[in-house]
Amino acid sequence: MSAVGAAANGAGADVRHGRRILIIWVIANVILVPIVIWVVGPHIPPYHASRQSTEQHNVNVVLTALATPVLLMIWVYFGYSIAVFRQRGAEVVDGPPLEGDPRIQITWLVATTAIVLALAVYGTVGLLGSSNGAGGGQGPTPLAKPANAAGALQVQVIGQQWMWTFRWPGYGGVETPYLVLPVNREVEFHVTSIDVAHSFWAYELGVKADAIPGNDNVAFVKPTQVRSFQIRCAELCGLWHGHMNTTGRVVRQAAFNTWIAQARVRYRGVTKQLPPYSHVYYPVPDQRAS
Amino acid sequence: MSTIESTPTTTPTKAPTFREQLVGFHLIWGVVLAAVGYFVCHWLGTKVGGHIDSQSATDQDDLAVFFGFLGATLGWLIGLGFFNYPLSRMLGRPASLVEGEEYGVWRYFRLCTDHKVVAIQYFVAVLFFFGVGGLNAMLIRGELTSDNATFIPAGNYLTLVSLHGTMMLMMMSAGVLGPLGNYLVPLMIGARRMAFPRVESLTLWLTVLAGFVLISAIFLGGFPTGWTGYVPLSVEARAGMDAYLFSFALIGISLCLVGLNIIATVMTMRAPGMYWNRIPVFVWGMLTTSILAVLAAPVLFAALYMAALDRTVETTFFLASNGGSPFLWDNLFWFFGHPEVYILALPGFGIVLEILPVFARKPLWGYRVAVAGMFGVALLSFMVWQHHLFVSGINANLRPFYMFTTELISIPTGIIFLIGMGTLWRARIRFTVPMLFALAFFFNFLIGGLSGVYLSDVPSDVTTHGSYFVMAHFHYTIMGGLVFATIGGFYYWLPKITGYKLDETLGKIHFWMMFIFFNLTFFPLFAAGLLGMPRRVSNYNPSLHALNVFVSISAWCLGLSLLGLLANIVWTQLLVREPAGPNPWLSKSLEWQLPSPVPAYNFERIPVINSAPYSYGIPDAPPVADFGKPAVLPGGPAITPEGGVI
Amino acid sequence: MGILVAAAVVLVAVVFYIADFLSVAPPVLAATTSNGATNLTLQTVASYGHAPDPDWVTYLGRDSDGNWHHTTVYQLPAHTLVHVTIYNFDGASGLRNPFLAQIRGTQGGVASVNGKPVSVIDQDDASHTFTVPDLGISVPLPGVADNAPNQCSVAPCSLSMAHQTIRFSFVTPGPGTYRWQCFVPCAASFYYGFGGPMQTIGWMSGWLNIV
Amino acid sequence: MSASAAPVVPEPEDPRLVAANLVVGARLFASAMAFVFMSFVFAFFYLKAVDSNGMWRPAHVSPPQGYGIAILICILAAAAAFELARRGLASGTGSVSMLALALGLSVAVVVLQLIEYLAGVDFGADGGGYASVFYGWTAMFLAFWLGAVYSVETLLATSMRSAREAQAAGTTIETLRPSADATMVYLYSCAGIAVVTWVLLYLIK
Repeated sequence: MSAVGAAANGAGADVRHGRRILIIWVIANVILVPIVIWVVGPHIPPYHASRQSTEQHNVNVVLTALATPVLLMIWVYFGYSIAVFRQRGAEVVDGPPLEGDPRIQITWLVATTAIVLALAVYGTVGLLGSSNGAGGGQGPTPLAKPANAAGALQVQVIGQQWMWTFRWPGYGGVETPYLVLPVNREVEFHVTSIDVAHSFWAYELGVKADAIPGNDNVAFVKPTQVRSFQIRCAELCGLWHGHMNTTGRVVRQAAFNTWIAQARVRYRGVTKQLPPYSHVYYPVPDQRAS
Repeated sequence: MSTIESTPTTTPTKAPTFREQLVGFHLIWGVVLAAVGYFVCHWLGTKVGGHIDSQSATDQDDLAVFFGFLGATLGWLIGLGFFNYPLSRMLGRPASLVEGEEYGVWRYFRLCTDHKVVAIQYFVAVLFFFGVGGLNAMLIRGELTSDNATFIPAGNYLTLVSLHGTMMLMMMSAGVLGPLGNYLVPLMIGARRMAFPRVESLTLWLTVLAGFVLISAIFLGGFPTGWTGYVPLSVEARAGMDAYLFSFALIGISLCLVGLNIIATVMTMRAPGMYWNRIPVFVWGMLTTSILAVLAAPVLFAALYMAALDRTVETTFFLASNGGSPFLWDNLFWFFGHPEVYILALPGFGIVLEILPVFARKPLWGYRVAVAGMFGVALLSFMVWQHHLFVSGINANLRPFYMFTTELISIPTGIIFLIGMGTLWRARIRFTVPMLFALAFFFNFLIGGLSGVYLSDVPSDVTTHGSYFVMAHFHYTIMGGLVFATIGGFYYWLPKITGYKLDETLGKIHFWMMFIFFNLTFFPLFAAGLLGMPRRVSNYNPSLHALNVFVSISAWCLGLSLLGLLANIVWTQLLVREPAGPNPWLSKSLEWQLPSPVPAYNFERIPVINSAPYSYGIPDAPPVADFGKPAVLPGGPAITPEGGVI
Repeated sequence: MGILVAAAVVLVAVVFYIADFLSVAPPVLAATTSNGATNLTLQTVASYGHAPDPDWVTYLGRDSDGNWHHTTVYQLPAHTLVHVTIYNFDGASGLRNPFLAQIRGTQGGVASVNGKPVSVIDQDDASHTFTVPDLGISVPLPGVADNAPNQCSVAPCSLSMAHQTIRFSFVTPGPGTYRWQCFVPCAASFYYGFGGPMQTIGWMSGWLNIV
Repeated sequence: MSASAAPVVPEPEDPRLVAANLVVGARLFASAMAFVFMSFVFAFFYLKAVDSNGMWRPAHVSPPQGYGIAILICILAAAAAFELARRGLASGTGSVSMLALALGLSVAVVVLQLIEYLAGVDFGADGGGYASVFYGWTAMFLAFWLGAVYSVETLLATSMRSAREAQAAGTTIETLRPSADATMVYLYSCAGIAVVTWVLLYLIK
């Protein structure tokens, strides 16, 4: 490797090193980017259990495909420099006193800015446009609604230490300890908490919305597969935070109807005791004297 | 302002007798008075707070606990001698800037105004608490070898996680500003002292106290909230929470004062000829970090103060049922919290950009652009805090804006990479241990930064938020970035501080172990997060068991690798002690032109600066500074109007 | 540099204490068996009455010799019908989420309160619950009337004092470790009544080790 | 370990250096203090806007106007008196009386605030969002104000001593000016915050 000789004769060396690095980088991209998209891509979570999780999956694939060339560029550059510009032996030689080149700096700035703007636009479109908030909590007044939001199935998710319960305003305000959803129907979650902060995470459905006391956090999802999904708490909420798990199910409309009907019958007695349905239930910070 | 000072009387005082040293103010009295103060004031607090409902239960007397901590702080500072000077000033005695520098080895155990002594105290303190936090991490990985809470009881596991996170965040934010900043900034700008020597010492001893107050949380039942201390969980938690609030508030004060001190020093105390465009880039890193610290830490302090009031005197800042809002804490905390993570990044930038030119034997490629990048990061970091709250349901309609500003930060960060790459171009790279750590910084920070793009993109963040993906991301930026850079800087500057070089071979073994096992530890955790593992859980989906066992094992190897650093320190600094000479790295920076270790007064005469310290390879470049010039009053040009002070 | 040595010593001491603190766990209490039937007998007391936390509300378990133990980690055999008896000596404080007034997951979906089978109680009468979310088991415990004579305040309480007796049975699943807890905000002097004992294993939260 | 240097006696520092240190430090500290109270301003408007559970400010919660005015006037008067004292220092004539007046006024602020807590306020800290902000904010301001009291007292004591013993080691009217300037920066920032405090906590309904 003629590193010293190459570095010796100024501009010509610049061109030669630059060309080599460029070639290595292009080859690496040609090999790796397709692998990332078509081999790794399909396995990147989350899965296609709902329109929202499909959107998230696509976003992750796109971001990974975009990140790969950047990663490769830096790695190739550093790898090449470390290998070629290495100074062996004990004697200490100074390199050429190159000053910053404004053209390169401006090019770099423009390139990064372009990427950033593209990402921001892409993310905003994905968030507000195609996926109705991408399954994230949107607060009490959601900006991104599905077309037929009015007909969406309303489900209130109540976080408490340490269990999730679900309330169904469309079905006499019955409350259930399990979550069952009909497939291919818009669902409108109203996530709230009656003590501390939790975060409702339906992993396969790609839904995550914090449950904050005094706040009504709306999230939309449209399940597209009949399957079960994990429900977890994603915000530290105390002793059993890690155990606030349950399994939800996405079923056909008919099965959902029978299930909710049975629940109404089964919990008839306790439903009478529930407070009237409301978007928030304020916890009383009582300090009961024993 | 506890620092109203006037012209110093710098007449060197004679060394005190042993008796004077024994009865004088030092750490021993600090510890004793702190203990006394805690119990006296705790008793006082029980008397004061007795009538408040929430304080009625004998085992949940938060007001008394806070009183106790205040008393402990008071006693600690009295014992260390921090009140002597203010009191003498209140009696109208003349001002002085020198205290405790004549005490021989006792300097290290008391209030001392020599910035080099304070820096070494900082080194020891930060290493110590870094060790505590690190061993916590080892225990956490031990617990996570099982997919159900068995090894450690669930509640104690949360305390463990919280201790680890809070300890690391607190100590790493002081981890560079304190030791390297205090030691190097005056040397690099040609000054004899920091602007406020007593404040400098105060910040150190507050940091030490904060660390022990935090550890004391486990005496009070621990706290379950992690380092973010989210309300209302932190309001309902046990008294251990008070330790978190109090110690973090102490760190907030300390951080703010460190930053204030460094900014004032750089602005006013530069040597003649040290113009703004000749300041070493490390000092720029310290300066931007200090700006963040001065402006962000007060907000944290206010938030912690509100939480403390909620816990003690029943205010309702954060209780939704009584006119408060949990989002108030989220906003205030993250308004501090996001600049905080750049307080943990900018020093790394400064260190690696300072190390690269020395071992690439080339000038820094684009000095002004690098500085601009640092300021860009500092500025933007105040505009992104709600990206921590994308799915929390707060201001959801602002999410596109915060997504945009968050992604904007990758532009100035990219500039830092560009400068590093430009500096390596056609360089004559020598792979010393500091250089290896600097290069590893770019490797790790690149992965950390790119994973940050996923988190900044809301649709992707919906899955990754609050999962192990986030955890891996910020460990790549903070540990892979700041800690690698700091250890590199430690290898680089320790010869200047102690006069003895660390062993290169041992250092390389340490580096490769640390580098490999760091990546083996944290890269799989990206997958764990994407596969649905939330943060801060002691039990997880059994399908992730093998992954977690693998991570635990490599995490323990990572911990072992840090023992290599410890062994290196003991071997070279205590046993072998080969003098390194004034400039072992052949650096052109100002501090390396001084003898090592640096003499008490840094410069016999204040030097006159000729150029920026990166003139490698420039034929007939002048020496960086003239030391022999006839006496020039220090700071001459720096405090004229164009110096930018008034 | 002797400072480093001193620091190392303190470090070891601190870590030793942390490890010691983190390894404390309440003892495991096995269910008793009498002529074929597996029984788990518990009591709930408004205030434990002993150090370190005399004011804390707590569960206690009874061993085969009839002695009460201050623990909430209970060991049950797998795939067996377990008869649980809970003597509640605490007053009512009401549920935050009234849904927990529903009895779920027991044999026949009922529990007997002082011999009378019920499937749902009045949420204002709830004093505590015995809930195993992962097994779908939840039984609310009605509280002792505030004006009842001869109330108990220090554990362990004797059955001669005012109490409610709740009995129910359930079939244990396969081996595993399942968490259980109380859902009534009953922790005195903590905001939301959910700090302290509610978040400490050995008081109002614990494990069912099914072997 | 850094004590092994040739015992050189460095040339004395330029007094302008300390002056610059103090003024810059005072400005930075004032900006940090401003951010502390910015958090309270944010809390005020945020909780006011959220009005969670309708408990931002129940009807019976209203601060004692008299105390508010009195405290504000004392603070402004203290600042004014200190300004006169500082002018005196600048013109070389010590002005112990003005400094004493400023000190008295600033101590009066502390006393008034404590009396307000004990006797003036008729709502508790748990009286909703506004009550929380009121107590938290005023108490925090009191803490910062004690710093101002300390600064003024220090200046007074120093100038009295230097007036008493003409050459109290190295202390002259000259060398007091940096301290006076720094104290001015801090005192004025406190006064500004006090005005904001009064407008938000007492004036706005």
